[in-house]
Amino acid sequence: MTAGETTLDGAWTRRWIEAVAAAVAERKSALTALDRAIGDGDHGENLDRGFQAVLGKLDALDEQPTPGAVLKLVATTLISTVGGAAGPLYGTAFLKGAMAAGDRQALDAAALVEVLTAARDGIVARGKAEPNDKTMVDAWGPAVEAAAAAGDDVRAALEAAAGAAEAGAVATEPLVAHKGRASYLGDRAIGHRDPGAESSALILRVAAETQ
Amino acid sequence: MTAGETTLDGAWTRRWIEAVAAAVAERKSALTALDRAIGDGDHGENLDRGFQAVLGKLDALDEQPTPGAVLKLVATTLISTVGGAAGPLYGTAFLKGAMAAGDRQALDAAALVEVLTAARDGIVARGKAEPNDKTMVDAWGPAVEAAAAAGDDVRAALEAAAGAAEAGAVATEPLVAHKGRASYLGDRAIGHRDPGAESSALILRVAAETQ
Amino acid sequence: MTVGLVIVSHSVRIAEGVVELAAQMAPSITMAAAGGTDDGGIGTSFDKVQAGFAGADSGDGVVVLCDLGSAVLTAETALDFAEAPERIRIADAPIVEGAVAAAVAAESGADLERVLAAAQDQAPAA
Amino acid sequence: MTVGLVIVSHSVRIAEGVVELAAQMAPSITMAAAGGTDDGGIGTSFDKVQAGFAGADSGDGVVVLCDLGSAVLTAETALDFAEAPERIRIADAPIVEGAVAAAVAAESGADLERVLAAAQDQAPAA
Ligand SMILES: Nc1ncnc2c1ncn2[C@@H]1O[C@H](COP(=O)(O)OP(=O)(O)O)[C@@H](O)[C@H]1O
Ligand SMILES: Nc1ncnc2c1ncn2[C@@H]1O[C@H](COP(=O)(O)OP(=O)(O)O)[C@@H](O)[C@H]1O
Ligand SMILES: [Mg+2]
Ligand SMILES: [Mg+2]
Ligand SMILES: [Mg+2]
Ligand SMILES: [Mg+2]
Repeated sequence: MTAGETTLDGAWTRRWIEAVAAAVAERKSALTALDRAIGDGDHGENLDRGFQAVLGKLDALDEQPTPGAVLKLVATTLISTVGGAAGPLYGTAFLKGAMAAGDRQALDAAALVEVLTAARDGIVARGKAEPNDKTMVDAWGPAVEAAAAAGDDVRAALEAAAGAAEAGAVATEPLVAHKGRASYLGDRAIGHRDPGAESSALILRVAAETQ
Repeated sequence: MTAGETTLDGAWTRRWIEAVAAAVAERKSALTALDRAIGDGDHGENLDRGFQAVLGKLDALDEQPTPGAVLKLVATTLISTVGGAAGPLYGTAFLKGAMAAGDRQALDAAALVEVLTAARDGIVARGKAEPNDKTMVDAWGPAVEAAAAAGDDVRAALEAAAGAAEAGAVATEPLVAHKGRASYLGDRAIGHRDPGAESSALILRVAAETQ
Repeated sequence: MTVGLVIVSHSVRIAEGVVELAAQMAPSITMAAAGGTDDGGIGTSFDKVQAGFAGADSGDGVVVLCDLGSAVLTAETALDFAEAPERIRIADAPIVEGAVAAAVAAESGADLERVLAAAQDQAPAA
Repeated sequence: MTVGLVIVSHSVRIAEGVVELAAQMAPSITMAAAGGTDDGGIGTSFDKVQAGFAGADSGDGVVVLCDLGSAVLTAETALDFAEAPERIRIADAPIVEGAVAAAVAAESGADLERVLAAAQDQAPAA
């Protein structure tokens, strides 16, 4: 495939989610360790439970699902299985993303930006966090902006989103939290990376790496 | 015994408490019914549990206990066994009454008024209720004043206290509660008698009847 | 008019305890305990909350009490999927104290908005 | 500095649930569940509260969280009988939300007055 002509179809979407499940399983303890420092120490387990449940349901999809259909399955499964704040937050993100994807058979760069924007807006609508509240919004916000600025190459957009999300996650370290459990800690959250921002960056990095 | 010369000794105090236990057992469902209307429906059971426990401990007293020793035993037993607001409230009342009685072998009218005053003050200190908050304070307050006004006849003081407490309990009916569980009900507490005021009147009536 | 309650807690025991406590003062109210994750661990369960909405709503609506923030997020998400969201109110109130106040109001026949207000006003002390 | 917590509830389950919930964010804090009457019914137990004071106070003091008014009365009465009342603070805070905030503060090594303040300020939502 040539850059600029590539689109992301349902099969790609499924490969991406399968790779996310594998990456989350691998990074489970690291995510949980972040959450132990400024939360309740379950973020890795929560996400792993959710994505393992997703894996078990992917075969129920049509043989050639739309990207939207995959995203919707991820959404409802995460909502039902994660058991922590990340469940409703990512669930809402994937659900709004699915709605933005609609019936499209594949996503070009413009459609990808629509999907990412809808996902971020879903997280913000659900959790009411502002930028710099030290949440996953601090990964998604920069990711959406970077993807939108990346032009009409969908792979460049994915790479830009991943890089911006990673930078956004790192940038949560000096912040005081104003949402989520870390907000109980006041200044003591300073110096720790937000687990949800980190897992968001991971999900987007895996997207950039999924062929 | 002649009025004006009578005093209340430890044996009288014990007879009073035994009679209270019997009266509470008999009036248990009526007290609980009052509490069911504007509380959680356990006041009779709570007090019965407490006074039955007291009965089981009276034999551990000296053969000729002081009134204060009896009152103190009642206090600590009610505190440990009642399980509802009445436990700390009556417990504190009996404890402060015991302290006011001190080492006296018997109580004359003046000492009785001191004991009743201390008991009422203990309830007020513990529960912070004001007059007309629709609590047991509305029985104890008038009782103390009536006893103090009854002169130096201890039996007249007991009779005056009982009558005033009964009138005080009846007078809680039109009130809105500002303390205790009935305060959740707002205007809907109007028309119902406060269970703690009723049991307080019962305790003082039994005192007046105890020879 | 009998408004129901749904108690959304991270702990099975808190949710069940709140129901037993509030039931003492409000024996005729339907209260659903939606505590813990699906397998009973610490966390929240979308499915338990959704079942609670259905189970506690007799047609007069339900007021939802939540403990921590993620319980609120779960309840709000379930609200998005609810059949009759117009009859569901998520209270901004402490879970135990709000539930008791709401239950007492519901027991007296208060309507949905009044039960919500009772939860959010809470109630006097001692 | 490790301040302990005592959770005084009318319900065994609420008290135990609050301890398990708060322990998630504050695994090294000693928390005593003083829930229910002596025989496990709905109500409060002076003896359980007293045992909680002793069990949760390592020498740096304890903050006490209560549910309804009669739990406060029981806790205050136990305070009158306590060996080291100067190291006991009864929080004016909702039991679940206050306990989590207090536990997090205690976990960070805050002293008695700061843990009390954390309980009473509670904490942000969602
Ligand atoms: N209100 C919110 N808005 C945005 N993100 C939030 C909010 N609350 C929590 N989060 C995110 O959720 C992450 C924690 O997820 P998780 O550990 O699964 O949930 P929980 O806190 O319920 O245990 C946080 O690191 C943060 O990124
Ligand atoms: N703060 C208070 N001050 C004075 N009396 C109170 C207070 N709170 C409750 N009471 C009294 O306690 C009575 C209820 O006792 P009980 O039913 O044993 O306790 P609970 O409300 O814990 O079930 C009320 O009727 C009232 O007279
Ligand atoms: Mg967590
Ligand atoms: Mg969690
Ligand atoms: Mg009662
Ligand atoms: Mg009771």
